[in-house]
Amino acid sequence: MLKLENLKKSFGGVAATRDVTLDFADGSLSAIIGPNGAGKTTLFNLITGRFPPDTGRILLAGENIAGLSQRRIVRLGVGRAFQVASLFPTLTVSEALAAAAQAHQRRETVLRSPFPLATTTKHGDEIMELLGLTRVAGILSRNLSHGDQKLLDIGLALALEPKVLLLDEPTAGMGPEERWRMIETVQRLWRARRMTLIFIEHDMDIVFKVAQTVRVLSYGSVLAEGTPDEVRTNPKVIEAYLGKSAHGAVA
Amino acid sequence: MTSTESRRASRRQVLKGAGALAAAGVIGAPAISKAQTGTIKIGVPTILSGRVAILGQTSVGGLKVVFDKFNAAGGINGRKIEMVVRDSKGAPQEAAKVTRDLINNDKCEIILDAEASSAAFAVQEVIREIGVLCLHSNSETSSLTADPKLHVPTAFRTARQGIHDAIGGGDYAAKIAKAKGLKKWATCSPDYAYGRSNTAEFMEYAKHFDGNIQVVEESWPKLFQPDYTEVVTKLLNAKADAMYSALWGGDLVAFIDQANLYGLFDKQASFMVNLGDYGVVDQVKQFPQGVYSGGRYNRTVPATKENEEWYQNYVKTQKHKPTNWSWENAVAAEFVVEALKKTNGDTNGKKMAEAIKGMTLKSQFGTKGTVTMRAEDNTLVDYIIGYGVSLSKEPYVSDFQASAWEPIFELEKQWKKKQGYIS
Amino acid sequence: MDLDALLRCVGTTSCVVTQLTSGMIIGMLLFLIASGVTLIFGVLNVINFAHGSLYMIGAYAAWTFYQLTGSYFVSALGAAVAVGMLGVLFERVLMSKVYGSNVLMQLLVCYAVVLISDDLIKIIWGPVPLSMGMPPEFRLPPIRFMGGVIPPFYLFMILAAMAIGLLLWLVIVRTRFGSVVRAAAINGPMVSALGIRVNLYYAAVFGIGSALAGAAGALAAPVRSLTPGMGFSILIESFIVTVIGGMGSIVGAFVASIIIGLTRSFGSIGFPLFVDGVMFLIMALVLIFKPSGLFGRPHR
Amino acid sequence: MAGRWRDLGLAALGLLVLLLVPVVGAPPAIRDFIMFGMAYGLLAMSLNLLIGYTGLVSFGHAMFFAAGAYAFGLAMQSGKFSIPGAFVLAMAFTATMALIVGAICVRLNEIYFAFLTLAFQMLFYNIILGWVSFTGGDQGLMGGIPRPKFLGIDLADRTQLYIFCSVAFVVCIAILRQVVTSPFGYTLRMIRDNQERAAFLGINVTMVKLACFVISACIAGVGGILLTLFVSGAYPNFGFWTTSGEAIFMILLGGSNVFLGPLVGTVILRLLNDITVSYTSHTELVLGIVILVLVLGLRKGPLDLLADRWENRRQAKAQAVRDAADKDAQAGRDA
Repeated sequence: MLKLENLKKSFGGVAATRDVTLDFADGSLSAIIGPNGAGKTTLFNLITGRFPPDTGRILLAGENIAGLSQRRIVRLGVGRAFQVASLFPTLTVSEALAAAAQAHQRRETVLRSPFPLATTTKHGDEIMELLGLTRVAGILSRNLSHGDQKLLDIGLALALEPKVLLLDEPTAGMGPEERWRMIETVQRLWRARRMTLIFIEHDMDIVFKVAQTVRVLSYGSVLAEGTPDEVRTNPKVIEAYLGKSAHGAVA
Repeated sequence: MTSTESRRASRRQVLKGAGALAAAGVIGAPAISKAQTGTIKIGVPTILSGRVAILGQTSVGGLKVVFDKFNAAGGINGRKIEMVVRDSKGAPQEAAKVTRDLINNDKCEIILDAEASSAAFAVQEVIREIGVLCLHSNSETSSLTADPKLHVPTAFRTARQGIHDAIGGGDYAAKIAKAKGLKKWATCSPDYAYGRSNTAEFMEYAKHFDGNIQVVEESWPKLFQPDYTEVVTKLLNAKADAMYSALWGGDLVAFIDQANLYGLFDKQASFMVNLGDYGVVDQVKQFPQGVYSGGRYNRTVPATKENEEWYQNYVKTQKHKPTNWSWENAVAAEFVVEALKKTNGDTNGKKMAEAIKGMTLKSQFGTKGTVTMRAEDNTLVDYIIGYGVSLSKEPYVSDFQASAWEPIFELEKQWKKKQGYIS
Repeated sequence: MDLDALLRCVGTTSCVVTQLTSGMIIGMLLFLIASGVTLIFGVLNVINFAHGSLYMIGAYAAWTFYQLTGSYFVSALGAAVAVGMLGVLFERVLMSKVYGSNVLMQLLVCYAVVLISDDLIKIIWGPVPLSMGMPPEFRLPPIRFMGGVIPPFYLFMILAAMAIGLLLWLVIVRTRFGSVVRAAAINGPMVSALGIRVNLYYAAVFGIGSALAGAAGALAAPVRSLTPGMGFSILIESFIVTVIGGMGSIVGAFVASIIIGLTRSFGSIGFPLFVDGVMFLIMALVLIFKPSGLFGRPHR
Repeated sequence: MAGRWRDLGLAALGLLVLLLVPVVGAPPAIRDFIMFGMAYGLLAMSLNLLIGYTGLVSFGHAMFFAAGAYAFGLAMQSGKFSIPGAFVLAMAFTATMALIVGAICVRLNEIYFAFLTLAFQMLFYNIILGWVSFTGGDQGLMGGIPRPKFLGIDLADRTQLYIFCSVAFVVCIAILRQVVTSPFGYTLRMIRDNQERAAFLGINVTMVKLACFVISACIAGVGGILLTLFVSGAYPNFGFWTTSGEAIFMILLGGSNVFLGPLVGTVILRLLNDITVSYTSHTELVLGIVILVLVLGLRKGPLDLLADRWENRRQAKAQAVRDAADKDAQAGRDA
């Protein structure tokens, strides 16, 4: 579904992504891990077109999307949620989802009918149901709890009915119990929507339990990839993490 | 706890206060006007704030002196005059609104429009519609009364008119130019309608009277420009024999101060139509030599006992020196008073206009001791204009030469024909 | 349009020297005002729309001190100090109350201050334009230099403005005060977390910025007429300078002031009717192609 | 849908109230106050579409106010157009100008957008001042705006003019209401709240901003036309930066987060103005102090304060719903 070929990107002479080649199969659930500064978020930024790669190709269902505008890439079916939830603070949950859905349906400039359109409401309601956000439908985004904000952020991306969904640390800043609830939700929506889902995660327990495949980035290049078991036993990975703060992480 | 309590309380008070104010604005005003029936209300839209607040202040002073005297003498049929002065801040749309409010809400029966140029045009449109008597006492722009398309039967002008100044000034300038051989002229006037038309007309008539005059440089600083250095140096580079300037008020003071630094006035003769005013001429600290100024208001022009008395009385009652605007408004007020006498206190616009049209008034500001409201175009004539040599101390002007009106009338007629105002 | 005249001027040294200095005079006074605006914006992230009023008060204060003392230097210094203190007061009593709120609320407070100060000036000093007159020590014939003409007072004005600008720059770049201020500009809460009382620094910066406006007013007083509302016309020009130079950059304000000064002085010869238009055009072009200004860092 | 009918009903009611003013014999001064307020109200309301709904702080909105006024006034003075014709022409001119200016400005963010709009406004102002032969320079369009009858309507009659202005005003307000309650209106809110995220949802932020800019400019242009009809002239200071400033103050004095907030602000500022000029010659001092008291006392527009209170109550309810749901879920997990 999503193929990265020889991606390179540097900022002011500092290479952030060095020759990354990865393949994400259609309908797969993969995790990207790596120490801080490994270039995980940069990789997401490249895929979503926030900035173009210096060289290399990004193939979405066989079509090269490298260098296209962020908006085009979104329209082609790449959705994204952010490490720090990126929301619309003054919109309620249901408003935000309906607004996102109407953008997906290319109805964002409709002037004649009142908001929300019936079709988008239905779409938004489904997402709220799926993510367990129905209970907070009327709450303003800025008043949501941290966990609900992260869920809404994912919800906004889901409203685009993406073929590929990128989640940047969906469990960041959560307590242990909340993390598991979050990741269950992610798994549920992955099953429900049958899409290619890629997430960045620090919690190894979660990664190894949930992901079908795991890619390890370090200093901007791919250190290892494979099933959780393969990666767990990969000496290079252990070394990379031991060099950092392995004790808690790879326990 | 207490702090939030008190804040809430104060908030409530503020809201309540605002509400009361609003109510007073809408309901209170007519109530007040009803309580004061019996007086003849005269509305005065003018400028009381910002850079030209002095215009409003000295205009109102000129009106007050006359109306106070009128009221002290018992008014007419027991009715006294009450002025309602409103600040339009010089914005034309505000002037129109204020004028309408003065008439409709404050029940003013007469409008004394002490606005500057463009706002006067806006007031003119209100008068066209409502038809009360209006005297424009400050707008010098010729077209206001000269252009028949703008004519309004009940509107008059008691201000000097640009074209009159230009012809009189051109004549005077040509005489000096011939005597001193001033051939190359430069101009420095504010870049807006008054400055442009005034300057063009002045130079046109200077050339008319002395064919040797030619304009070698023009400069157009913006109105209220704080710094004139680039204009001064440009004039310096022009190396002209003489200069004409229609700058006025604070702008003129700043220009002279700054030009002095470059010794501009040592190099050329200067003609400044608006230098003669108190508030300008007495503010210039380093006084240039060889400067000719137009007559605005001066206590020695005319050098009569009446004028000196008028000046003394004005300063005593108004606590500031009179300006050109003061006499223009004083004349306007005199016309109103005389017309009221003629109509026996009837303020009807048509009747008042009939009375004022062509009226000749005994006035110290007239060349022959009278001024006349010319019937053909509702504008003031026979008032004293002219030029003199500026001085740095009292009386600030010497050798004042009043312009003769016959040549002005003649050339004014030609000018009107050229503009297509008359056939 | 009279580009021939401009070419002729550029061809003669006398004209070039005269216009260059005239551009510098306009530019340097503008710089004093704009540097205050840019300093306050850079550190406090507040656009002080009342800066023109501080300039006006500086000029009036200098006028009064001059009437009282008869010494121009004492009055100029007095005006700068007085306006500086007024600025601190303004910041503490009014502006600091609206730091957290909407930028437009700050604008409204400034607008109120502009209105109030204009009217107070009218009440205290009257609506008649005042002129201080040239102090006797500067009543000298203009200096002739390479055929150009330079009034001694203007020479003093340029040098004084440059000296103040240099001093300001040194204070910001070289002193501990300056380094705290620069740090606060980048991250106020962080500096505050280090145990430094940022509020005091904010007040000080506002005071310095105001004192600069006051000094500009005092320098302008001998040559410009004092009227209520005189701060109005200078305000827009100082914003043009601030934007062109880059909001928050003192060096930028310096360069942009000279650009505007020269545009005025040479523009009055080459395109006299479109000088203002050209200034706004320059501002528009800078904003379109380099929104952060010639020397500015991108806005937070 | 219910909301829409309610809005239309309110609009009709508003119009009815406006039209009743002359019928019940209100003095002409009140009518004048309302007409003046409607012209400035449209300026402020349309500007709030940019400031309040889209987060675009424009310092140059008055240029479109002036554009509408001048285009309409010049068309009428040329004698070649009927009033509706001139109206359409003025709209077309304003829209074109907004399209060009907007295309350049909307790419910039925050303070830079504000200053660029200011620069364009001052350029436009300078053109009006400088092009004397066409615009009359600082004297404005003098000599009155002719008002030939059309469809039996005679705008030279003050009552008919009042009715015309009221209808135009209510239609414009209804259009604005339609815009902010439509899907497009919510797209504007998304851009205001978080334009990065909006772009990530596939929204063409630049185009949406531009469309909003043009719509709001046109409404401001209608305001300019109303003022031109009121004063029977157009003047350069319609397009001066102080007029833009005034519109911003109107928004702030009323409230930017409530639809009719700017209109309330307009009424407050106009009332303040009219009262201060009536009772004192120190208009600036009084106005300044009142503004300070309002800003430092309330910190927000009065309507915004009310709206906040209402919103807080609604939020408390919504949060109660959540807390109840969460409690149930927790109980379910525990069991």
